[in-house]
Amino acid sequence: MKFLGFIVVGLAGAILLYGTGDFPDWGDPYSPASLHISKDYIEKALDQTKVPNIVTAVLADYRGFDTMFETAVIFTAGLACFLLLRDFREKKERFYRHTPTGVILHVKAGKKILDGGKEFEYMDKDWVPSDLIIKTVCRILIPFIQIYALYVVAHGDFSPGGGFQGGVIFGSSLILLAISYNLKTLVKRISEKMLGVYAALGVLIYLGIGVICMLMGGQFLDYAKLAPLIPFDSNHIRALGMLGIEIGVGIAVTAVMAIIYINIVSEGRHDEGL
Amino acid sequence: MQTIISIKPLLAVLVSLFVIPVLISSSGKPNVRESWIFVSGVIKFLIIFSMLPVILQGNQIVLTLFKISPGADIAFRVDALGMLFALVASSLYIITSIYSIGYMRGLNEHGQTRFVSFFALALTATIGAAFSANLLTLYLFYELLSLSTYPLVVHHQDAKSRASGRRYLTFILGTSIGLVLPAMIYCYHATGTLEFAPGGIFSGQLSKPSATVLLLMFVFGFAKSGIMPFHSWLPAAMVAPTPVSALLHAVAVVKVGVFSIIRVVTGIFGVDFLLSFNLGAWVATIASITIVVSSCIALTQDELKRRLAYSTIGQLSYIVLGVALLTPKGMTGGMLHIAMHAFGKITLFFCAGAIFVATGKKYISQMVGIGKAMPITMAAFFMGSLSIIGLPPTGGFISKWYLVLGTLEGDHMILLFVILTSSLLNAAYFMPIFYKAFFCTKEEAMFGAKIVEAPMMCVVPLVITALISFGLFFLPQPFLDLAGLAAKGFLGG
Amino acid sequence: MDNYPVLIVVAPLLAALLAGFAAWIEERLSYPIALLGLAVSTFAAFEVLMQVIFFGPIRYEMAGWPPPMGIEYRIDLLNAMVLLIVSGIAFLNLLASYESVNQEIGDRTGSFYSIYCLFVTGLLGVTATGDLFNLYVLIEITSLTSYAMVAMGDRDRGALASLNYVFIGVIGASFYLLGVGYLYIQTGSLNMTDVAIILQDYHGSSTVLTAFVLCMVGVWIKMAFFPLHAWLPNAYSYSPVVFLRVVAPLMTKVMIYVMIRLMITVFGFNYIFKTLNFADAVVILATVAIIFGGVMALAQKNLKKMLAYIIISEIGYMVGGVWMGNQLGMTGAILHILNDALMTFAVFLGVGNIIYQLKDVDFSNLGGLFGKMPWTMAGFVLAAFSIIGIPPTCGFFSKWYLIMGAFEKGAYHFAIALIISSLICAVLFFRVFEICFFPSSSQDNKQKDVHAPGKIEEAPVSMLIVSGFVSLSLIVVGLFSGTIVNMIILPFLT
Amino acid sequence: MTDLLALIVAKYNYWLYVILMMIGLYAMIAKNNLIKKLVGMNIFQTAIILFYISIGYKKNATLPIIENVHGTGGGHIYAIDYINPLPHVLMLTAIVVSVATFGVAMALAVRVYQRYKTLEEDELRMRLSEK
Repeated sequence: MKFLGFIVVGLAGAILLYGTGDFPDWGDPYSPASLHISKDYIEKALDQTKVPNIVTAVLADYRGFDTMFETAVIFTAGLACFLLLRDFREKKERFYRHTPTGVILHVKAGKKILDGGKEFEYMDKDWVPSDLIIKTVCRILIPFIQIYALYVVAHGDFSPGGGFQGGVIFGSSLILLAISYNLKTLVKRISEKMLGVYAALGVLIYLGIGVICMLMGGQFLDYAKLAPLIPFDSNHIRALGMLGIEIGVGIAVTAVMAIIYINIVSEGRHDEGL
Repeated sequence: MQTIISIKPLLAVLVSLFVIPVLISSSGKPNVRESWIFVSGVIKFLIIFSMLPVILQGNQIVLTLFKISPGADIAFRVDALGMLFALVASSLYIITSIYSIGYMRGLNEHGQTRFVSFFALALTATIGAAFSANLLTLYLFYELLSLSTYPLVVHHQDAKSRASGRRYLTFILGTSIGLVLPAMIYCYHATGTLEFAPGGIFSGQLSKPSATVLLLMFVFGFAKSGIMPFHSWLPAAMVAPTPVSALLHAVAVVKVGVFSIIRVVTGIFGVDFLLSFNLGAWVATIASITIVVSSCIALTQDELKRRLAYSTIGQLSYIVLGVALLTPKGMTGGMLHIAMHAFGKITLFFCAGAIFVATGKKYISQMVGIGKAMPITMAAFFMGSLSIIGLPPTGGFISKWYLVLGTLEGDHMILLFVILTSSLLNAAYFMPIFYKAFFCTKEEAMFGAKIVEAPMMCVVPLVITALISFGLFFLPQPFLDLAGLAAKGFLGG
Repeated sequence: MDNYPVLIVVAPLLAALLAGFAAWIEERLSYPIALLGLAVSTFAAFEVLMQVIFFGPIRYEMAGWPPPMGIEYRIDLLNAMVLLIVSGIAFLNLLASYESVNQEIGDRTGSFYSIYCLFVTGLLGVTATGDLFNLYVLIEITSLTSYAMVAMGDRDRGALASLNYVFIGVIGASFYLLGVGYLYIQTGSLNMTDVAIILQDYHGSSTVLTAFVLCMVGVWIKMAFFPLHAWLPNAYSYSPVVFLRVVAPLMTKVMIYVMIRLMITVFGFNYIFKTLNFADAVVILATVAIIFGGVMALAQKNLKKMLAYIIISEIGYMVGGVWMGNQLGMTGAILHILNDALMTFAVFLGVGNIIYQLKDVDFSNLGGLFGKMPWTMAGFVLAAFSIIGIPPTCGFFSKWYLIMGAFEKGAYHFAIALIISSLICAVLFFRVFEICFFPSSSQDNKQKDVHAPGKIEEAPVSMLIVSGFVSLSLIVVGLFSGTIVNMIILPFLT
Repeated sequence: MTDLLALIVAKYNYWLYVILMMIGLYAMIAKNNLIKKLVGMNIFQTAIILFYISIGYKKNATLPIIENVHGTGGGHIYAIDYINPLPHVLMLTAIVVSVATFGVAMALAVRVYQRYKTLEEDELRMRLSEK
């Protein structure tokens, strides 16, 4: 296998390097790639979309169709992790703590599952509580992270950022919660069902905006056709459309980050974790 | 000569296809089912018969169904040769359907609905092949026939039929896909058409070697004709119930093979083309070898049906030989032999089946003295074998007469010798059967004095076919006229 | 409506999302939603095909940006046809799948329908798009969903087969992406037609050559063209039936389409067959693929595995047909996309029905199946005939054109390979028929009368109807293949 | 030799990406541990991202965010002043795709581990052949 690997790798590398022979020099501002459509993007994007961040303009408008599928990829990943790993079967042995008294019950394999209302709390046997300092620091940090995430989503038109980046930051705040407390805390705050719905909702917002454009008589995702629906600022209608889809992307990415984390880390059982 | 567009050929083909769902739905009621078979057989025959006068006047009936690509459509054309063959097959189907009622019920066979359904499908394919206007359509029905016969061959679903089924498919499908298909596509590639034309479709596209290879691919490829060395499926297929052996492996299937060879020789290559390259001799040689060798093998067979099968292989090559002579008389004789052999051989198979139903005997060595037990059957058997040997007063004499005339016409003395030798051999493998059946001492006889004939449904059909064989000696007109017309057409005037 | 082209792709996506919603709220709604989405998509695809046939190719500019700045859908006869095939088969398969999804997936059916629709979206998007990078994104959607669905099949082997599929699939997609990058650096554009126009000046460039090789290798990996096929048999035979029935007919066919699209629209025949000179080598490779697939299929003891190797062999048909570079071969290859999709679908419908009853398709289990499941087997037999290439089923006619193309090119080895492959398929399938026709040996002992009519244990009616419909369509498509060639394929090629 | 050297220096970024890609590809083919293969896959994809991003680079240019929008109006915009935004957009998508693939692959690896309690390929192969 190793030998075969060397041959394949060498061959692939040789082909790729052979191809670079006719490349323009690195950083050449007059290379075809810099001249053909990228020139148009840079020079016209501000006029046409009123968005100064050209990357966002291209991402969310000129190539918005790509980005929609990109979001769909994210959604697919979340769905796939759920489908592959989620395990609805009950664990064989379970432990419950009676909250008022602190007594711990041990339900053995094959016995009936306890349903004692709110007084009983399900607990993981091999879970170790986190350090108090870590908990406290994280509890303070998480809101700021989340606000920053919202900023990144909302300000994607003007500065580096956008739905994906913001969504990832928001998602990482959720993951931080799960790490510093435990997985149960996260799942209690935002249930699996809500995450699933959010993931679909995010993509649906994106797709819905596209479909509305279509219903308004334009092409798919042609934000300019949204103008009659939004009474204000029709000059920036494309920018607003982009903001709308960025929000959708943000929601979807957040939810999917959490879904992937929860499922992989707990092997689909959602009751214990790192 | 007129060309008439009519839907009749299509109807004739489809009748027995459309009856299949009816058969399946009435599988619980055998009497209803069998009357449907009979009715559909009669309708089919009447449709075909109604086209006869038109054809006899030298006209053609055509119908194009699907245009696949230029020159290769799914299309029907009824001409004299196709009519001849269709007439034989459809008339014998009626008789066989009566016979198979007697046979199948007499033996209490399983899966009778499946049996009759595939039988009807096989007949659809046979008539379709007879009426094909081009090689593509012919190939289509040829394959359909191969496939629909497979469940009939392996009807008993035991180890022996499994082995036979395998051999059957290997030879039939192997040759048709492996040889005919590429040859056909090559023809289309070279000429752009597959229509059967009186003078052939080649006009100088082929050199002699490639023409030879192509012709041999076709002749061997249509392995249903039993040309050696691709013949051994036929004896193997005798494990099937006798009605199958009778209609399909003496008439429909094997004759479709021969018929296809005739079509290719006359319609694709053309007589003039073959004469110019002297390719007829190749085919004639192969056919002659098959005739002699198969007759010799038949002598050694003890199982009656297998002996008949080897006899069939030989007789089929008569037809090929007759056509390969490329002379008017020879071709007429060859094509006439399609009909004459059919009536003769089916009688023999019916008799073999009747013996099996009545006594359970399969081997000739067990049939000593059977003539006294089954006089009607054995009399019919006698008549049938006379026809196969080619002795008057039976139809077989006429076709063989024309074949002999054909060899003289073409000045092929060796072939004449082959025909005569093989007639002797035919006599040699049939006559011992009667001798054993009738002329034996009481001690040798294996049967009591009581007459044990098969059920009525079995006996009546074989008497009918025997009588037809006999009658054709005096009244061969419809078949003779058709064969003559066809030969005239192929020879260009 | 002008929006039909995008509706083809958007409808299943929308259905996927709504089914995803429904999975959490009311799981029973997921199935009708998915079904509706695919029905709309099929309808739109049909409309588009009609429009394209009668009024010529359609261009659809996403978000109203003219290409090459925006992404466009460019639908001509070829991809209109493939779109209809994909959406139609996906729809029919879903129609037949209700019971078997319940049986195989159990809980979480809602999410399964969602991911199924996403898979179909990916395939449709790949087919419809006129943008090189958009193609990559949609290939990735298709791949991701297939990874997930493969792993949902066999409890033991599914995940591992899928993981190996991931490694190979990522390499394939990445090669394609690199190829696009090389094209981009040379042309500065991602729109197919735009790239094609610019490329005309760069035929000698080593960058373009590398880009072409990379794209082709990437696509070949994805379609499992010999010798890059190793992932396919395991991935297919361990996946759940529902997915198997749609991935086997469609995935490879769509990738063949991508190959044809890249060759015709982007690089151009002049470049491939005049400037470059390895077309003959590819045809030889295709020949090897055909024989190899057949021989490997002979060695299998499991129906699913056997069919998987037949697929590898069929891929050789199409790749060889395309790379012959003449009109006949091309016609054969394109016709075979349609025919092979249909017949593979039909044959796997049969397999699906059998699995529904027997759970397993090892040859040893199949005895006496004709008696047990007569209707299923009837459909299966027709499909098998088509794969063997027996007229008037459609498989015969594409083989016909392919062999003609081979004769015209003088590629006799390819023609012979096709014939041999037909023979091998005949052996393969009649071996299966024989096993199914004769009572199994274990039954022989138990049952005294082997010929006693067995109890009929058929699959659910919905599965039977779809299977019957598709099998009959094999004959219909076969008989009308002249029309299809004249109306769709020849106008496209000239 | 100097020619080759000059060639490498002028396009060293491409050489680097090819080397990185070869490392990743080799790991995917030759490594025995499935997680190592996944890491190799990630390196491979990162190499491609690197390649694309370096296509977009221009000498003496800045980020593709137009300055002074809210101010004086900025005047005419010259393409030469900003780096090429398109590769960035494409790579944003490619990153997302690679993350998604990695997530699914991890999930699969977890499943494999649950079933076989190992992620070493040779051990897996032994387990499979035992049955």
